Amino acid sequence: MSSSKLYNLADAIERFVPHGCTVAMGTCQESLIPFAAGHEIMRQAKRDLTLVGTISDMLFDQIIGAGCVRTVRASWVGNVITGSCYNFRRAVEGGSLEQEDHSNLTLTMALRAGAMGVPFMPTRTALGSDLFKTNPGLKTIACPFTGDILCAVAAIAPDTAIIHVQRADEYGNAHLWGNLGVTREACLASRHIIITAEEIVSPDVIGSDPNRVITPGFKVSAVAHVPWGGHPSPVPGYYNRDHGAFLDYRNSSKTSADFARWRARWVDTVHGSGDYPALLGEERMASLALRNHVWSEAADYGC
Amino acid sequence: MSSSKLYNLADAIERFVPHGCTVAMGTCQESLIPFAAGHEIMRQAKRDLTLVGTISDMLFDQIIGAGCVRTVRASWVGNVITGSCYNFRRAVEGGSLEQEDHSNLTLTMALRAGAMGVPFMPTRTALGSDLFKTNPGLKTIACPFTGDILCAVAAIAPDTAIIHVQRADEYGNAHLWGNLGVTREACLASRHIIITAEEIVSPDVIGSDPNRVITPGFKVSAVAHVPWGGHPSPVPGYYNRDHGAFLDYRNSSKTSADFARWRARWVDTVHGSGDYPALLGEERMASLALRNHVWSEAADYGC
Amino acid sequence: MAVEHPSYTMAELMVAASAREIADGEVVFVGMRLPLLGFLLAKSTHAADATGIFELGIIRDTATSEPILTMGDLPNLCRARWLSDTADVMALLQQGLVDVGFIGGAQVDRFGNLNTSYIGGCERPETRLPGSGGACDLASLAGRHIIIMTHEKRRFVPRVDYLTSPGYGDGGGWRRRVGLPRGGPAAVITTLGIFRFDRESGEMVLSSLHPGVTVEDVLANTGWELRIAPAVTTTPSPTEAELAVLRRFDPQAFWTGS
Amino acid sequence: MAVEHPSYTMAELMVAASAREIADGEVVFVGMRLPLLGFLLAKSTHAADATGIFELGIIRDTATSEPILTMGDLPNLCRARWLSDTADVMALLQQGLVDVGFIGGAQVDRFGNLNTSYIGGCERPETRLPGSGGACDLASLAGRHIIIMTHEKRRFVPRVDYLTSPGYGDGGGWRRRVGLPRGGPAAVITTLGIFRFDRESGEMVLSSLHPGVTVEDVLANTGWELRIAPAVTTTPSPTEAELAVLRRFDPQAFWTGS
Repeated sequence: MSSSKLYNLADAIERFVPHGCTVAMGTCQESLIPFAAGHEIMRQAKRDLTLVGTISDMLFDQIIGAGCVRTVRASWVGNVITGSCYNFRRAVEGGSLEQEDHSNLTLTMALRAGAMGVPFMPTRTALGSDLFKTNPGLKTIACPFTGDILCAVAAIAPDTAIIHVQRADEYGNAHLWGNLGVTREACLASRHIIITAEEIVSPDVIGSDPNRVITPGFKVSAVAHVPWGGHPSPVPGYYNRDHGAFLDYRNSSKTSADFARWRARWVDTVHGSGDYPALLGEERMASLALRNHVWSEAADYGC
Repeated sequence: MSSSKLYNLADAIERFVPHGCTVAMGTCQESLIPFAAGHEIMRQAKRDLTLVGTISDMLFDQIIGAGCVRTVRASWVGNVITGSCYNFRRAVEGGSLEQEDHSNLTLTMALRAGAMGVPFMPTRTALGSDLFKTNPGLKTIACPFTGDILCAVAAIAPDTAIIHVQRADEYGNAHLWGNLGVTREACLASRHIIITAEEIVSPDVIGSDPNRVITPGFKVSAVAHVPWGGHPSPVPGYYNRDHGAFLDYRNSSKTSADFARWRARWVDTVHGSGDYPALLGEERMASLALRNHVWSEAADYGC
Repeated sequence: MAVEHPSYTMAELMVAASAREIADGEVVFVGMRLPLLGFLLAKSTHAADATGIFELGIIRDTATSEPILTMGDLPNLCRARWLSDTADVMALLQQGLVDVGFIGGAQVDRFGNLNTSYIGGCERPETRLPGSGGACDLASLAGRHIIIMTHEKRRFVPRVDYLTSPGYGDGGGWRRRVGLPRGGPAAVITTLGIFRFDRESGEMVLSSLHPGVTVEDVLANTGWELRIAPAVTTTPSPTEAELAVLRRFDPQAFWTGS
Repeated sequence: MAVEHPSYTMAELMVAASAREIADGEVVFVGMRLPLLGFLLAKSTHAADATGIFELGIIRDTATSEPILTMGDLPNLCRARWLSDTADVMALLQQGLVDVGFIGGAQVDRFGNLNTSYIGGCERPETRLPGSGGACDLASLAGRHIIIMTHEKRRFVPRVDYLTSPGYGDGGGWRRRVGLPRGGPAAVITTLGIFRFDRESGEMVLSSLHPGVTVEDVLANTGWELRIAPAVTTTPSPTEAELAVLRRFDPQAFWTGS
């Protein structure tokens, strides 16, 4: 825990998301999506990325639209409240995007295999489905004990996992709460972890509750302070989901020209960590604020 | 969540630990060991149990000494600060106890396979070891993707997991903090879960922090209020480890006659949930109390 | 083609029908979109003791305190019974502890197989759909599942272009043969009616017509020679009580607008 | 047989020697008993940036604020960096992220294989020992591991009665052949000396003698024809600074008494 891992977001992405690398994002699925980090990837025009995720809710579509992606290994790419996403459709239907089709369970187990350091995990899902046709990482096997037919899922070990959290210290120790999705597996499975955080706090705050720490700090490569870094997805304890932004995006990405206008406004105008909140504006931020607080009952870690 | 699952400990053990059943206990390993529940199993003279655990730290030895156990599926049976345990040695060396030898990782993965509803889990541990000779639930397999040699571990799905926690509501929702060991897997893998708790609290207390809940309440069969139910193991937030009790036990179990005297004093005199604290006495309880409190930083689950 | 009624929308009828598929005390794997509302409706009416499991890693057994559009909305996390990993809730599903799940579909076939991935096949797809999400897992592993979709001839096809979520495959015995441990579709709720499956053959059977819909309407919008139950019933309209609940949880009619 | 010194105990010498096996910045899988103390000593002296991983599901990178006898003692949980599942810390180990681990043994052989399960074989054991715990996992999966044990002829045997924790099996190439991904014993620290392993043959080699111990003492207490390094060194005595730390963390001399 000797040296600080604090980066500004641009430097963290520059250093730990090289062209061609495999990145896990959106690992909490519909909440705590690292939109700010994704937008920085777009600004830096990363090339040939492989994106890994379960339900990406809009973020993958944006990064694909920016031309950064060669391959998607995911179970669902779309917009949770409106359905299909247009950049993804255009890229696949135009033949420019490679895909590996997963279910939520197969992707979860692929990351868990990566996390556990084993080359595959057995499941009982997807048997008889066509996922086997569009995912070379699925094979049927027989259980060595029972003879049962199982679906073996090959490990995925991303180069980098990017997660958005509520609070982190500068050494990579972070508290995340809410539904966890595949975040624990993605962090353990990845060589690097970039954390974007609503707040940077002292190590004592994180150390007061070691069960809430999402992944071991020694595995974390970079921590960036990015308030509103999960907007428009919900961030427990900080802000509600901005449904309007998801509806807007559907309407603003129907054509490539629409999407270019959308990103010019929402991505390309952002340079420092204060720019995005300013772009959102006080009124919109206030409308997303929590109206009722429910504080967790304290736990005593004394001795 | 319609009906209360509150039981007194004797009724919970009577109902959910029938003769011959497979019970997982001591799943946090060295802390939060459900000693009170184990002692109730001894008082009820359960027969032909199979005990499942990683590092049982003294409890398994006691239940074995009471003649309740036919089979142990565990990675380590002893006393963490003194080493070998005598009832276990006597039973094995006398040929009256069946064993299945695990490592911590193979036992963890056996329970995880049970938890995940798959018949086995692959690992890279124990290859070349003699654990394969004394555990029919280990087999070498080749990875279907890489060809790597792996150690496949057969699933264990206990009939009942017994865990000790800090606080629970009457519907089976419980907060557990500290190191978790194999508790999450054991609870998910087991058909029944018995919870003994230092405190019974309102559902609102548990609901204030759903990330700290150890397992889904709908899977829990019984909740019993048992203050000091983990003694002499440490219970985070409640009391420190009583090293003296572990040293005493070593010296009080060297022969079967010694052990009979030990259990007459520490097990057979306990009838209701207040008896054990009374037996311990105020002074001893005070000596184990936390001297410094470290309270977890609050998390906001509002909306 | 769907027949609209003045007092309720087709979506309201479908959500009410889907809620009735949940028995009290059941463990429900709740999907995205319409099923979110179906679960809240069931919880608020006949199935107060149902438990909801959400693939994000959420279990709750109370209705949310306010309307939600996604399962990740903070009111769905607040006072949840358990917030955990996706792997944990998938564990419950894979073990067989989930009674029923709900799936939306883009294309369904005679044996209840679902496609939400590729229209026109996966080699050179005409249309790329979002993919499985948790649908394949539910269809593989829940005790039974309910499919909810729009009834159009291009969606009701003899054989799906791509099998995302298994139904009864090519008929009776297929699930067991491929290794699926249990389950299969129990019903398809469409904009025209409700369809169930023959236990032996695994084939879809018209079971109930929505008010105002005829058998001929259904046949004209189905791409194979559909079997018809001996006694086709009429789908009950949503009750006033059901509509009141739906309008409380979807006040903007985001999901249940016409 | 061990030679005792007036200013420190044999256990203190062994713990100090084990602590020196930890390099600064390393990730250490800390075992029960003596290794607990070795880690605290290393952290407090030359390896301030070492990270400790404990099989119960604990990671910490600071020494405890007070003495502990077990890794489950509350001071070891208080202000830990991570409290989690055993599966999580085993994941780090199995991935290859653990540099070094420590194991106690009851019986060791020429190739560093360890037995902590059955003396006299598993069919009709004379003595049942506690078993593997995490030892087999550490020996299988850590980058390297260090064995700490009492040096007696009945414990230093040509071939272990039962192979609980793999060393180099029957010699060079064995680990790769059986599928172990890495690792192997780097040292055995006994009551007589320190032993290392020949890289090619995997055979144990006398490397260092504790103060006052002779080669003959070692040979007389070893059950096979032991190889001896070309230049055998003398194990450094614990320093005053090391002893001060040890006595702070083990004030009752529970572990380090004579």
